[in-house]
Amino acid sequence: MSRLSLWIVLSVLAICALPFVLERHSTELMIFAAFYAIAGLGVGLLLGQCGIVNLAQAFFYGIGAYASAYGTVVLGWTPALGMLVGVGVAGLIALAIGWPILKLTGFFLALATLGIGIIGTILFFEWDWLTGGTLGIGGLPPLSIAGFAFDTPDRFYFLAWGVALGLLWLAHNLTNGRPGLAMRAVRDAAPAVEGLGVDIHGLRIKVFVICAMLGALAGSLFAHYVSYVSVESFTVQRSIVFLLIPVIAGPRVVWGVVPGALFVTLVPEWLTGFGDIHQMLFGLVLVVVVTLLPEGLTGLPARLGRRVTR
Amino acid sequence: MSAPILELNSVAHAFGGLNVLRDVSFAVPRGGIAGLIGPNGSGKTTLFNIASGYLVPNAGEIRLEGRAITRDSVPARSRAGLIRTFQTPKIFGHMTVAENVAMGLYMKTRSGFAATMFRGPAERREYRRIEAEAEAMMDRFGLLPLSKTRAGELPAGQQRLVEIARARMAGPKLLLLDEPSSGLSHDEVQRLRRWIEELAAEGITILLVSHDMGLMNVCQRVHALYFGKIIAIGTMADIQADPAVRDAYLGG
Amino acid sequence: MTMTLVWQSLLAGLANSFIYAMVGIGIAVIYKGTRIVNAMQGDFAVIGGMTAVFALSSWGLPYPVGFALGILAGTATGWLIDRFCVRPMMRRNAEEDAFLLLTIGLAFTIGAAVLYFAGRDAHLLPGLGGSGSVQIFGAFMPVHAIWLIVISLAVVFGLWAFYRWSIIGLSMIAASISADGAETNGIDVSRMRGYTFALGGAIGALAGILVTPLIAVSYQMGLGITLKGFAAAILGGLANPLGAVIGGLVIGVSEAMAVVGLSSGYKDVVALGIMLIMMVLMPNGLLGHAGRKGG
Amino acid sequence: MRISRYFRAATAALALLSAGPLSAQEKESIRLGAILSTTGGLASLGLAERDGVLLAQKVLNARGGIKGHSIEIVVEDDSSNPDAAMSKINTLIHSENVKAVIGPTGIAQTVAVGALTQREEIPLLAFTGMGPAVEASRTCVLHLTPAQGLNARALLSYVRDNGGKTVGVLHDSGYGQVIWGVMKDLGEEFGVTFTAVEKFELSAADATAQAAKVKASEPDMVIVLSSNATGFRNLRQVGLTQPIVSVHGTALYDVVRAMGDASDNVVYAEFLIAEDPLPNQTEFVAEFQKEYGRLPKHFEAAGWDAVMAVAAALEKTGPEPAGGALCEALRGPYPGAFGKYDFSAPDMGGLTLEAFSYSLLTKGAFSRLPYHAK
Repeated sequence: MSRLSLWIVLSVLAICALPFVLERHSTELMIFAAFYAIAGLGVGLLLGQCGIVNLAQAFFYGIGAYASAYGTVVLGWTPALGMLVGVGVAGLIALAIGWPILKLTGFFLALATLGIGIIGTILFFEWDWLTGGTLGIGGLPPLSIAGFAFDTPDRFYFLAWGVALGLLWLAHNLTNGRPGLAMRAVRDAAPAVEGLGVDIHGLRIKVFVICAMLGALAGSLFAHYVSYVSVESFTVQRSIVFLLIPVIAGPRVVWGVVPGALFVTLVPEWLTGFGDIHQMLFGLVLVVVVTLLPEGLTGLPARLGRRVTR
Repeated sequence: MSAPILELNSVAHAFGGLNVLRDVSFAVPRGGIAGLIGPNGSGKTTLFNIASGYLVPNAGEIRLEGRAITRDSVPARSRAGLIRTFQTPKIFGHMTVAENVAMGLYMKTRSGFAATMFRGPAERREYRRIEAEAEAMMDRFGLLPLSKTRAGELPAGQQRLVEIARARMAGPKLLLLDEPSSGLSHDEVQRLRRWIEELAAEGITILLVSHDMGLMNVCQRVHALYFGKIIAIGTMADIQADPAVRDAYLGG
Repeated sequence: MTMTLVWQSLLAGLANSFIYAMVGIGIAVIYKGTRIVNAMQGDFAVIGGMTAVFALSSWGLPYPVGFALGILAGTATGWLIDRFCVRPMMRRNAEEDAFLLLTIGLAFTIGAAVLYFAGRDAHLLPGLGGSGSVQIFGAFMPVHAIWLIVISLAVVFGLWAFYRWSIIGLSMIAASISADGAETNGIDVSRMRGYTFALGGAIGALAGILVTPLIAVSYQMGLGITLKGFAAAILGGLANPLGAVIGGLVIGVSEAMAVVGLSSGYKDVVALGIMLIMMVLMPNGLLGHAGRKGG
Repeated sequence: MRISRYFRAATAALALLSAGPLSAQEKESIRLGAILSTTGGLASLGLAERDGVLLAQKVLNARGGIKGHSIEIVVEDDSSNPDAAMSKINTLIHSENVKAVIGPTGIAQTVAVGALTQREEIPLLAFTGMGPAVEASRTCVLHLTPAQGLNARALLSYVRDNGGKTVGVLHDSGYGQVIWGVMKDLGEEFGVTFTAVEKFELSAADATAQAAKVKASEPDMVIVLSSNATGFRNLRQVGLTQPIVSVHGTALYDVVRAMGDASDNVVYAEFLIAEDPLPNQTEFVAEFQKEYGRLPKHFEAAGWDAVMAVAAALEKTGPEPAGGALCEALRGPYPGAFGKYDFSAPDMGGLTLEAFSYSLLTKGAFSRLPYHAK
């Protein structure tokens, strides 16, 4: 067994054991971390495998959340149907948007996704017949699958982390298989990849769609958990947080989104202890990570190791 | 006789106001090794880029096995059997040598997103096949001891071998080699020469661009390009004796 | 819909155009000199505006001094960012997305820092030429807006001359086009990058000071104006300060027309939509010069 | 966490120093929680509320606390973000064991957090009006600012009684949109015609074109529904001379400052005119001015009222109220500095049109208008 898989097994065990030892509010934080891990995984696949900066993830997160909210509260759907519709709609929209904009690269693609994220937020505000605008939609039923309701934090914890770990395993397989190989190759030498018969644009669209679907799934879980959605949860700031998840942990490692998601949920929580200065401190931490740790936190042990052996 | 594997008809291209290619026409017959020589700036790389689809020419037509491919994308040409290498090797620096070589098999395999994510039995089988074939190919090019090394850490000469091994994995009908000997030691060039002959013997048509006259000797037919025009065609000996070529190289 | 209304909206759009243009110019200057897209350009404006406000209201300094201090603050911030963040990243050849993340992180930090240190209030500066409006064919325009337009145009002309004739300007361009080439010609590339960031910071701060009589400056306005600046800069081809003015005009005027002709809620959708469509269809901007890589 | 504990220890020590009677120090303090948006987009409201909350804590403890128990308020910042509010509420309920929670600042946070506090039967004293339908059943979530319908009526009532037949409306896409959603159906009832309704985005720094459209419709008066100064400035910049009528959300000193020259000829339907306070407000205004050296507005008053209302209820239940008892004790009339509340009303706030004071803004200064809403 490689060292990586040992780490993975240990982390999975730790995640399973946590709710039994944690305080209630820490369990709560861990549930949010799971949502972040799922949405961040999408962004991480785009960034780490394709080198694409996606600043529109909160838009897809919102689509999932609103589909669940509108579907279950207004239309009386079952939670599962709402979730399915949300993921499907997000995928279709990503396909329609991705087709033209994924022809761009680098900064321009990043700015294009930023523009889409902002348009998304505006539409969430404007279409208040659908989203409830600033008031939002409340009263979502707890998520239940085949009659089993995930209505306590502990149950939801296992659901959210079960889904997150399952998706991580799928993503892990993907990046280590044939498509993943091609995606990583694109980052190093795109012309050569084309020369080997790979349709790069098609590949990027597929990953973009997957990213959007993951965002929608996370949004839908989130909506059912807090039982309330409003525009404030789907702003560009949220997209930036989603982007930070893979960045902080090092985007090339799929499993990095777990420490990344923990970082963006726990660190701000700790920093609030410093009073009103906490947001500034969080910003500074980010700047330091980006400036000094190119491979993120997961690259840190290797970096330290290199320094010691040198 | 069947159609030539590659045909260029009246191809012309200009960057800004600069005419890089002016009415270039030649054909590469199926089988064997063809060469393209010319001084720096004569348009060799532009010609390669046009043939492999990285550049759409201003005018003219390109045919692969008799079929017009002028407007086809790079991947489409690759799938039709036209594979190339680059003047500065474009290897995948963050990936291992084994992964680099395995990438060559992309077109010959089919596991999609869903199959890969859920690790179906077919996908596993295919992945094992990819690994086995990559291993065989690395063995053949003497890269096996390096299989776990990150390709970006290799010296230039070995990067070039990785690129050629990868191209061979892609199963080309026509292989375009752009300056394959630059950065290689004398011994490595000799080995490269043997491999090129071996590949040709397997039935792969090769079009070779090189400055290395020693290496160009492997070519059965050489085209001399000078300021965007083909000025001579023949064996290497013919070319070297051709007065127009001598003028171009010595007098120009 | 009366003609006066259209004309009034047009004038309003014109004033906004130059606000967007000023931010866009800063983005273009930094991109031209470093090939980095700066997502915190709007925060330079916040720094400049806030410094000027505090210089005037809290420290009681005269207007010109406050003006100069604001620009100095922007310049210093730009230089510090290059010195402490960009330089170490350049040294290890960081990728494009890392620089984008850096500037996003800085924008976030500066916004939070302004809230912490300067407080939550939105502040105004007195306008140049007073706070009155002039009536032009039945429509109103603040006197200060006219000053804003004049100064923006002067900045564009100044930059054009600077890049064309001054040794430093030429060196800055050379350093960004080919670092190695510039290095062999004795140009200190990293110093030029420092100058570029300082210049970008100065222009950003100037934009902030000029905007503050029209729009109250507050800790959270950075991202919003950065985005409009982006849209303007991208329309202009990104590496072209003059283009940013034209881009700003397109965005500002089409926004105003969207309000008159369409629903006012979709103003930003229209502006960003134009940006997106332009990026996909005309990747080199309205002026068509190939000033960017990628895309 | 550690720092916040120090911070708390420090505030507790401060409270001890300022506490008068000895008995307050001997008994265990009563712990309350507060979730306020002191950073992020809503910071200007959240910081104002915090000033009121902390002042109330200090004053209460100086007066000897509740039955000899001092009050300790654990203030948490939700960064204007509902997710953060969710995790903070769990800290407060499960780790800090607070008896009641003051806040949140925003609607989204209130609805999200309310689901939890309602289940735990912990009173939530939110600085929002009643929001979406689910809130109607949350009897333990009290609202310290008026519901949007009431705001709309207060404005239209003024317009009607002061000769406004035609009205132009300029509103933002957040707070303003919500009020407009109610107001648009009330025009007929008040005999008011809306000649132009223009919206601008929450983050917009400029709405001149919208303002021009409103002006072009030549209304008798203009109603501005927004949370910032943008609309006011733009309306005056395009030469609008008619009176502007606006909601309490912009009747704040910082918003008025940001209006610059536009802070003139604006009428507010608001709650606290500290320059000329009502009898039930004088005590708060005096205490506030003594503590902070400036005048408060109604959000500070709401913060003060929230703490004082909880304190009053705790006087009834004692320091260890049984499950739900504190909610029960709170449910009833409470005369606040903000206005006369009745937390047993269907909207869990019970403010009426009578609670509104009308002020006129003249060159940046508020003065009381003799008008009373009917």
